[in-house]
Amino acid sequence: MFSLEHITDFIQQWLYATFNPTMALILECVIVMLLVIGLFAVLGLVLVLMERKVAARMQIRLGPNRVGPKGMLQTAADTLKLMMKEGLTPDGADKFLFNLAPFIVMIAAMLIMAPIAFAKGFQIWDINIGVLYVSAVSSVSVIGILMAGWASNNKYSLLGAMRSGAQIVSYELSAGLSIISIVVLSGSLQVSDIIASQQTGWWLFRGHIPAIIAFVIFIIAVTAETNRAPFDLAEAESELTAGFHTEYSGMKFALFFLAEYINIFIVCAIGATLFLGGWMPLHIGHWEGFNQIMDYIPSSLWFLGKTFFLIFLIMWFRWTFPRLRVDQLLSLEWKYLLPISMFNLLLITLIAIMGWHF
Amino acid sequence: MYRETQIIESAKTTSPNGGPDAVDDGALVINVGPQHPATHGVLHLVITLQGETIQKIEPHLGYIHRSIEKMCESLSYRQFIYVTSRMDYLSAHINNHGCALCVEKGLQLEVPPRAQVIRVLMDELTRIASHELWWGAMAMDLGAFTPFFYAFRERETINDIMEETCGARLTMNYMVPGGVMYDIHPNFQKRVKDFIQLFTNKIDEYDDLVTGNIIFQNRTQGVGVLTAADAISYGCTGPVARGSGVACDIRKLYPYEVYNKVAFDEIIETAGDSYARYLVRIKELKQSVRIVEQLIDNIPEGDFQAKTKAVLKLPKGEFYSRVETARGEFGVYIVSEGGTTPYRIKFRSPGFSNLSALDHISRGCKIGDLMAIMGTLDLVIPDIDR
Amino acid sequence: MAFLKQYISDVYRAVSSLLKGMKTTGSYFVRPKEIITQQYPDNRASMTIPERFRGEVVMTHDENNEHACTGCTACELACPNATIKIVTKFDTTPEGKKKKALDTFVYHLELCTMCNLCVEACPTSAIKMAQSFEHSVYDRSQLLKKLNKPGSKLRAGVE
Amino acid sequence: MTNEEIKQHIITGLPNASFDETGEWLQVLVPVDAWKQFAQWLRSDALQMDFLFCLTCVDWAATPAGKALLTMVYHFTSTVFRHTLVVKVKLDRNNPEIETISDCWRTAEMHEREVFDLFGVQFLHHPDLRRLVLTDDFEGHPLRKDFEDPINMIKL
Repeated sequence: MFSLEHITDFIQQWLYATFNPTMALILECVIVMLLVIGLFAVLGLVLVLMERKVAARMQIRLGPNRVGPKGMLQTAADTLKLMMKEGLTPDGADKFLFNLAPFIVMIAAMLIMAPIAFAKGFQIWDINIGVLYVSAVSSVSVIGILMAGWASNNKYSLLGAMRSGAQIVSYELSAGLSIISIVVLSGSLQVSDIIASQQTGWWLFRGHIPAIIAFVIFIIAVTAETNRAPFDLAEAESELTAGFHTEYSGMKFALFFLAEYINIFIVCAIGATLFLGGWMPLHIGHWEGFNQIMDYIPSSLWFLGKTFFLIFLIMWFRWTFPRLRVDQLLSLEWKYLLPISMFNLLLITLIAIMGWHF
Repeated sequence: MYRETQIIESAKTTSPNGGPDAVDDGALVINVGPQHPATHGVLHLVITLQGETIQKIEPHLGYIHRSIEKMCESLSYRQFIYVTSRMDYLSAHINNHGCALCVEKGLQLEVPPRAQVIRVLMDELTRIASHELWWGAMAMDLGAFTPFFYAFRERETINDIMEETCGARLTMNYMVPGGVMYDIHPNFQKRVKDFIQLFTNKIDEYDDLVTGNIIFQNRTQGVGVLTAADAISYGCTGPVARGSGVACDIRKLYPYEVYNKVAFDEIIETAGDSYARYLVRIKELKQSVRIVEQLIDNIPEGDFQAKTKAVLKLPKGEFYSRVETARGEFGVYIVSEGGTTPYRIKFRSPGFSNLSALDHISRGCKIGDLMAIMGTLDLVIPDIDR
Repeated sequence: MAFLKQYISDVYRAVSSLLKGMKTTGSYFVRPKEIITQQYPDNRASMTIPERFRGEVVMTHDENNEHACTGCTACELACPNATIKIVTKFDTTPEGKKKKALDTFVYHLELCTMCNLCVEACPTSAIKMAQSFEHSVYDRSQLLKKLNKPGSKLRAGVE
Repeated sequence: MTNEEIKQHIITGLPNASFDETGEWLQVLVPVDAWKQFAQWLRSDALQMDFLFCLTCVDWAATPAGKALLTMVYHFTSTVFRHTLVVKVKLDRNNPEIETISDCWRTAEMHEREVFDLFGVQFLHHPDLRRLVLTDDFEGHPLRKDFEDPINMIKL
């Protein structure tokens, strides 16, 4: 059967057979870099188009339908436009930080790609502290946002950046606690191990109600962490015009925009990995026939399907809910999500120790 | 022209009421508007913030001031009515109605019953359309985009009905002194009934989507509280005052046309916060539907316009008429010297008075609350600037 | 305990209200029939404009290139914005009498607010409102129009 | 309260007020120096005129009788008794000065700024008397009858 694992293995063997080990490693790095950048570009285009189409369908309109068949090339045209635009730097801005900020946000998003398993055996770096690495690196992007807000020399940007700082730092906690609950269940920080532990069933179904609660909290927390509505206070266009990226234009704005969507993809990929079994097909108990049919679907499709389902969920939130106020946002975290997830973690630990899970 | 730095300096140094609310040094002064997504027009607010908390709001008006009152001094009594559509463009019909009433009061003209009923029907349809737009825009201010499209779907139906009968979608100029410009379109009754049927189903959807939403309730409840005494002192009218428990519906207090013959309730909420103002408008939608339902099958036969002279001349004197627009009490004050044009005309616009309460009710709120407050004040900027 | 009960009921109420909202938008997502977008200008052919729609002032001419405008300037007086300017001339009737007649009906579309007062004022129904609405041009001078067609004259019998 | 009762109340407080009953509502003409006291009395005492729904000014310069006359017109109503009263105060057109009432009715603050802007009436002791709708460096007061703007005003 067609598998990405065979292709990557073949390439690696060929590289090490043809070149010396250092050269092979460098070449591998270059290939990975190109792949990641290509993936970024494609993801950006697809996700923005998806967002616009989903929004349009919910808002009883058609959405982009002029450029290309059914408007498929709309985002490509938009990207072209953004690249052609002049990137203005406002007077009085801290030019170095102003220009650096979008790259920091972007690089942070790129780094989290490393431990994600896109398909069976298709993973850039199967580090043994994968989950820890993800939650550590994902909090770096807040530095970029703060930097952008501060360097813009704009009060709206500053307010947006400060909100974003408070928000991301708070929601890291409950996102981390929900991740830990899966780590407790699977007993490993390594992404491949976590996926392997879901061979017989996904943690969402195996961990009883506490796992479902952890999943819900995880989704809420990552929606907040990626600054998506209803937690888009950092941008809050009706309050702060565009928040931290008010002053950005052209390609630098495009980088922020792209990073937002890449972040959504990444957090949904992590959610899919932890709770929905990553590339693992859906297996139900002893229904051998059913399980075999499921196995025929390629693992990469399983992974993408789960991820895009979560992305759709987050988009659905955005186009339904009003925005929270900044103090309500924080009280939601500290008064509701954090206590619940701590208590939930206790329950999950109990389940894991007693082996009550399926 | 205004220079931003000057405004900021003036905001720092002058404290209108002196004493305790003088602005301190750590304050952040930001300009909301005149180009801002939440001000829905060219309203310019200079906001003094302490962190995210609002200390003071100073409205700067005039970006769309056209001196309509001066213009009207050189227009005849037939001509000046159309100008008022450009003030509160969302309730253009009702503005025109107020002007027509004032001229009729001066001429002591009896409006035929058919015209009266048509006028009231149009007023209520306009009110529904205006509240629809407000509902969508208010939800959008609070970050929910989808309601805007649902609201516009229904509003578009009203606009189509208007277009068919009045010939225009927004600035209809359908009211003339003595009646209406032409008779209703043959399809009018059927289309309005279809609309009513469609609309009553949709109101529940609005409740599911926005009214009952926990985030929305938290954003509006207890935000921007206006007490009844303040509402009266600030001259607030319409849903803003009724949300504070002040009975001020002109349709009930000083009924004009056939409002004393139809059954409807004046909606009064007592909480005085943004949520109360929101509820008043949502419930008013149902009351407007009720009025339309009562009248749509009972349009009396007869003339749609009284016979008037070609050139209208008001006798020497002063005339004041008021109507209830979607935003509150709209007053027209005409001073006539007996000529063909008004000597002095003053439009008492509801938005102007409602805006003056903004500073008072939003002090101490968060900047996010300002959007909820402005949304429920339902400001239309051309109405304020005139 | 009462506190915990309150806490849980708060959470339940919040979640259920959010789910209700998601149900509404979700139901529209799966019903593409509800889409109301009008694809203007693609649908130009199928578009119907109500006959009362006020797009611009036109003067009606019959097949003999005759109009009903006597040049009485009632519309010019009725117009609030000085949109209409009537230029008159003196025709000589067959009886040899001089008679005032329309020379040029100047119409400034760029000043017009489509208030319909001129049409109401016209004693001979010579002008009416047309349903055209695509008025945008690149030069403002193109909006200055002459409404009576070249060579047209007053229809016989209209006073 | 009927017009007669209102009249009685006013005459006891202000003997030199003159009345006009030709319009829809009772009108009372108050001298400018007695205005502030009268306004405070209106707001709080027997009449309870708590709702100021219209505040404006009329320039009489275009009439033969009023070459040097501005009239402030206040429309009051009472939300308690539902009676309406129109108060007029005559001002000298060349030096119009009147006491503010923005401390009695909060809505007057914005309305007085508007009248100051468009008519040039000086409201004494107003907390923040600046131009409202026009720019700070605007010259003249547009709603006065002798205001001329050859560029922006088109005479029909």
